Amino acid sequence: MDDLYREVIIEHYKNPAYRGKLDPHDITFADNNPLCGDHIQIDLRVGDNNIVTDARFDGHGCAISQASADLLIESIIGKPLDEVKKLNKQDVLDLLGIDLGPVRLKCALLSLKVLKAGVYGLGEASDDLVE
Amino acid sequence: MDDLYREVIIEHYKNPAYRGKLDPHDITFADNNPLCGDHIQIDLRVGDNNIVTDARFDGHGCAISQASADLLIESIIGKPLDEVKKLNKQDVLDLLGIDLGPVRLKCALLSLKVLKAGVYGLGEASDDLVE
Amino acid sequence: MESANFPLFTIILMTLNIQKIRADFPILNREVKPGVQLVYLDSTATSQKPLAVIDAMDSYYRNSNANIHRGVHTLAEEATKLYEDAREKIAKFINAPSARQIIYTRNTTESINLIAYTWARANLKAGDLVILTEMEHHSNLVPWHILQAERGIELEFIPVTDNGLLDLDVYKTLLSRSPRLVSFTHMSNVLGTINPAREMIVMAHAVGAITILDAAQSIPHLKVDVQNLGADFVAFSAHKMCGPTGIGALYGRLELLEAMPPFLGGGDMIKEVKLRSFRTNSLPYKFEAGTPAIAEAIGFGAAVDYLNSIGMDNIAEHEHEITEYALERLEEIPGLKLFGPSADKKGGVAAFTLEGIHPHDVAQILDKDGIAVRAGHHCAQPLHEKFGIPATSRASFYLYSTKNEVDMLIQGIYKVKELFA
Amino acid sequence: MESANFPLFTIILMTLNIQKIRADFPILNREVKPGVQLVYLDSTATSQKPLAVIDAMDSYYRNSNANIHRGVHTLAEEATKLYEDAREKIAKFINAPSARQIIYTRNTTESINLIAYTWARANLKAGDLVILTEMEHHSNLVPWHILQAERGIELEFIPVTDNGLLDLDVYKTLLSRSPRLVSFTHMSNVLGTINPAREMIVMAHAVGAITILDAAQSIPHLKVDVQNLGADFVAFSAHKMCGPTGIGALYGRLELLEAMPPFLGGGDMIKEVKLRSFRTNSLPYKFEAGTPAIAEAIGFGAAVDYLNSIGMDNIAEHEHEITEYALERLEEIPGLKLFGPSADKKGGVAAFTLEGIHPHDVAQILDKDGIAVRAGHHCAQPLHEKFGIPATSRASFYLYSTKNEVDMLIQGIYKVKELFA
Ligand SMILES: Cc1ncc(COP(=O)(O)O)c(C=O)c1O
Ligand SMILES: Cc1ncc(COP(=O)(O)O)c(C=O)c1O
Repeated sequence: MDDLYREVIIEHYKNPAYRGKLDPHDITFADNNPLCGDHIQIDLRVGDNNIVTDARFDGHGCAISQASADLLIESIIGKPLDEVKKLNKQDVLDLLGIDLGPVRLKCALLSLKVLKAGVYGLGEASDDLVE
Repeated sequence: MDDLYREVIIEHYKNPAYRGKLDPHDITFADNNPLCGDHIQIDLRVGDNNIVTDARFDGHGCAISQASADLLIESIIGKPLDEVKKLNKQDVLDLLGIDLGPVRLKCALLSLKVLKAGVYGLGEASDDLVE
Repeated sequence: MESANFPLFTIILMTLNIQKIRADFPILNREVKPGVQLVYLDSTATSQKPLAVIDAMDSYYRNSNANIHRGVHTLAEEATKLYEDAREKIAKFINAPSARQIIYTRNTTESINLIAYTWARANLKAGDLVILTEMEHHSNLVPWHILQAERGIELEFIPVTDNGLLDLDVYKTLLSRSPRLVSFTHMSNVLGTINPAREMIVMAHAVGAITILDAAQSIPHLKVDVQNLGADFVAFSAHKMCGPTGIGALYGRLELLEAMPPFLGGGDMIKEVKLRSFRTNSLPYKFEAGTPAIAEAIGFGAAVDYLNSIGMDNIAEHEHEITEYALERLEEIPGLKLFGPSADKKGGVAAFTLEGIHPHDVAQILDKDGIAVRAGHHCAQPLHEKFGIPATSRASFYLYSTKNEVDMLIQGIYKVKELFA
Repeated sequence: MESANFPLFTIILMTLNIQKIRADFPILNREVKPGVQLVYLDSTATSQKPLAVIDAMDSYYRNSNANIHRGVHTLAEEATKLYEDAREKIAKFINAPSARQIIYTRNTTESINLIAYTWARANLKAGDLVILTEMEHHSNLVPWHILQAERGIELEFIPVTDNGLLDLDVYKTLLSRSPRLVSFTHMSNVLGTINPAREMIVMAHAVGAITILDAAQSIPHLKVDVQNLGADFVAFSAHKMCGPTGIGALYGRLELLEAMPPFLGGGDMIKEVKLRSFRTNSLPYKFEAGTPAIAEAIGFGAAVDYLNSIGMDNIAEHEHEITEYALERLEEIPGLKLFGPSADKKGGVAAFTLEGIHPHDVAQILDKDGIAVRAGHHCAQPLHEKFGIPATSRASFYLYSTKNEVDMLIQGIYKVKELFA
């Protein structure tokens, strides 16, 4: 019916492959989208050569935020942290395969923001991380 | 040329009959028009039966404010204070013989405001006095 | 389906009016995308504007634009008169004793902050109790959080019951602790609850507390008489009552406004300025610093004229009818949970959740059919937390809303459910 | 009569443009009374608005009106985009590094007060020195008077010389006393003086002071580059630069804005609100509480587009030419005293007194011929006191002003003199 709600998004939302927590983990970070209360926590394990060996997300929110988190986690496992640091807005939009207005963009990018704030070891997540 | 600047107003402005101070006086009050810096001080002498026996105004400002002060002073000498207390906006406009917009109205009514604040013995002059 | 409270005659009259009313709002003819008509159900966030309001501002800029108060030329006099006439209209609209008691602000939020920065900072000290409620909008929470951090005032909250009403028994208990200030919303922007303002204000005054009424949601929708309510301060926004953005108002009792220190310093709020000191101007100018929102004030006045031309009682009746119908239809939907009291205790707001579907997704999918509802915490995060949810979807109604639009909403919600089934 | 600085070619080009420009401003066609055309010489108080600005707001209300940021429906997204696009335009216009450094306010006055309530209250303590000037507008005096009364900060003033310039020698001496803040106007709204902002800011920074530039009169008329000037804060108003009333802006350096406590509390300025606490949102939202002036921001953006389409350099050149001509003609009038420096050191402002005739009377009598000038202290009472006068008449010019209008002013002044002769 609607390209914003492509089947893949509904599917990742309803049946996420990477929802959960990692204990122990090497990196963890969480943040909200203040506009709607979406919440994402991301846990990472990092192995030799700074490769992401495992990752999970937890939280709640809309289909866009949760599906993009699931897709993002899927895409980073096995990647070096240096590559993760370079991920940007377009990468997430490519994963989702859709175009988004400014408000929903925040939903889509929340997981990337959380991920990058964690990987960079920041105290607070800033919108600049996902420009 | 212009009804706002009737000859009588220009005349009272250029050659006021009641400009000056009274020393001693029974009542004195002064105030500014904050919008334009017009300044009026009024001194009164009050005799038996609360009759205004003499009065003067001093100050500076536009033709409207100064002429209306001169006309007002002229009109109250010999009047009982009770009557002075009852003077209102329309009385001043009648003295001037003109109609005024809201901004210039403040110029015209400054002397009445000062007069009434003095007669009522108020600490501060309020616009309510000249409604 | 019709409410038993309204005789048929009234209903017919009203229905006719609504079509006429809708014609006054150009945006209601808009297609959100080709072939998809706008169904605007977000008036609680901001109302649409009738032509009369748009034209009043347009005409101001085309014919009378000038800075006010200090000018003697024709445009300045016209602008000043239009600006002050609007203030008179607003004063009359809420039955304020005098236009001097209407301070123009940017919005409800600035109105409340103005009180916090002036009256409250001049009067509240560490340990002083301020009573708020759990259903407050952030604009009636954060100013007090800031003051709490700065001053150490104490905050207590009247709880919200499960059915969305204020717990007045707890209020009574809190009042026994001698609060200095009680500040609460007249109508919740989420639950729709219309609080018993008059009763609550009488109770507050009985223990010597000052009261602030957040009337952002009530003044647009109900006849509000500030003298009858007895509130010390009343805050509201033009943009929620058919007026423009960028302007709101604060009503205050004269003695309070006169005793308060000024807020922002600058032009117009002064009687006299020396290099090192100033004297404040008289009311209302004392609180209006700098070039004000002149066109917006004029638009605000036009909005009040417009609402008066329809009649606030008629508006309230119409909204009541729509709301009753909407709640009835929404309740039928499986998995849909409504928040707030029954229609007789609330204004035209229906906030809900749909099981397993995030409110954002609901709003976004409805938008594809042109249906504009809001999703989120609606600037009432603590209230949502209280109910254990991060967000709701919210449909809200105004004088131009129709039952047909409610039907489209219901249909749209069924579509959403299907997509996520 | 023409300035030697402008080759004939430029003059012709400009003259052609001015007729086209005047057609953009509907109010300039207005008759103040039957048969009497408006001659608007009061742009320093507020500028007139081009159709492009009026239409941008009109179109917003007719097509896209919605509350911003929190909405996902089409209108809310459109409104948000329009609102934020305008911020980008404004940022570019003054060469701010990022749109996040542009805070929407109501006007210059609120911009300065915002700094006084946040940065200054967080950073200044009793005895700390703040340097202002004798030519400040009340909006850059009263906020500091309030803070002085509250905190015991110290105020010192850079004097104005007889020819209307700042005495930079005294400034140097004052700087040796380690001020914390230097706040001054870029261009005087009475004298027209354009102060050497860059030089003054460099000097302030050399002693570790923070600087505020009141750019209410400069940004409308000159190309202002905040990075080149180096100012820490810059305040300005839309209504003086072809934009609507009800909106202004504050530019600030990122580190300063980020470290500052919030100002007004409420919706949008928060990241998270609990019952008893909140976290502030990121910039610029941290300082924008409640529903903002959305239509006005959009109008502000349209004003910037409009000014860009004409070119700020062209505007400055045109105004310079008009001002030079006006000063020349005014100086010829017996009994007329001009205030401020010569044309090469000032913007398009001519404040004057006429011997024996009060400025109010001058303005009022000029108005009869449709000529709109302002009379009074122009919110700069201390400056007038310095010159020993309560008020001046002030004619001011903008991109739409013509030499013909100057001629009418001159003719009008002669009429005034006759009436009082
Ligand atoms: C130099 C200067 N500063 C500040 C202001 C105040 O601007 P606003 O009234 O828009 O706040 C003005 C305008 O009157 C001005 O000319
Ligand atoms: C109950 C209530 N209070 C306050 C506000 C704040 O109004 P504004 O954003 O116009 O300042 C709103 C509007 O969102 C509201 O619904």
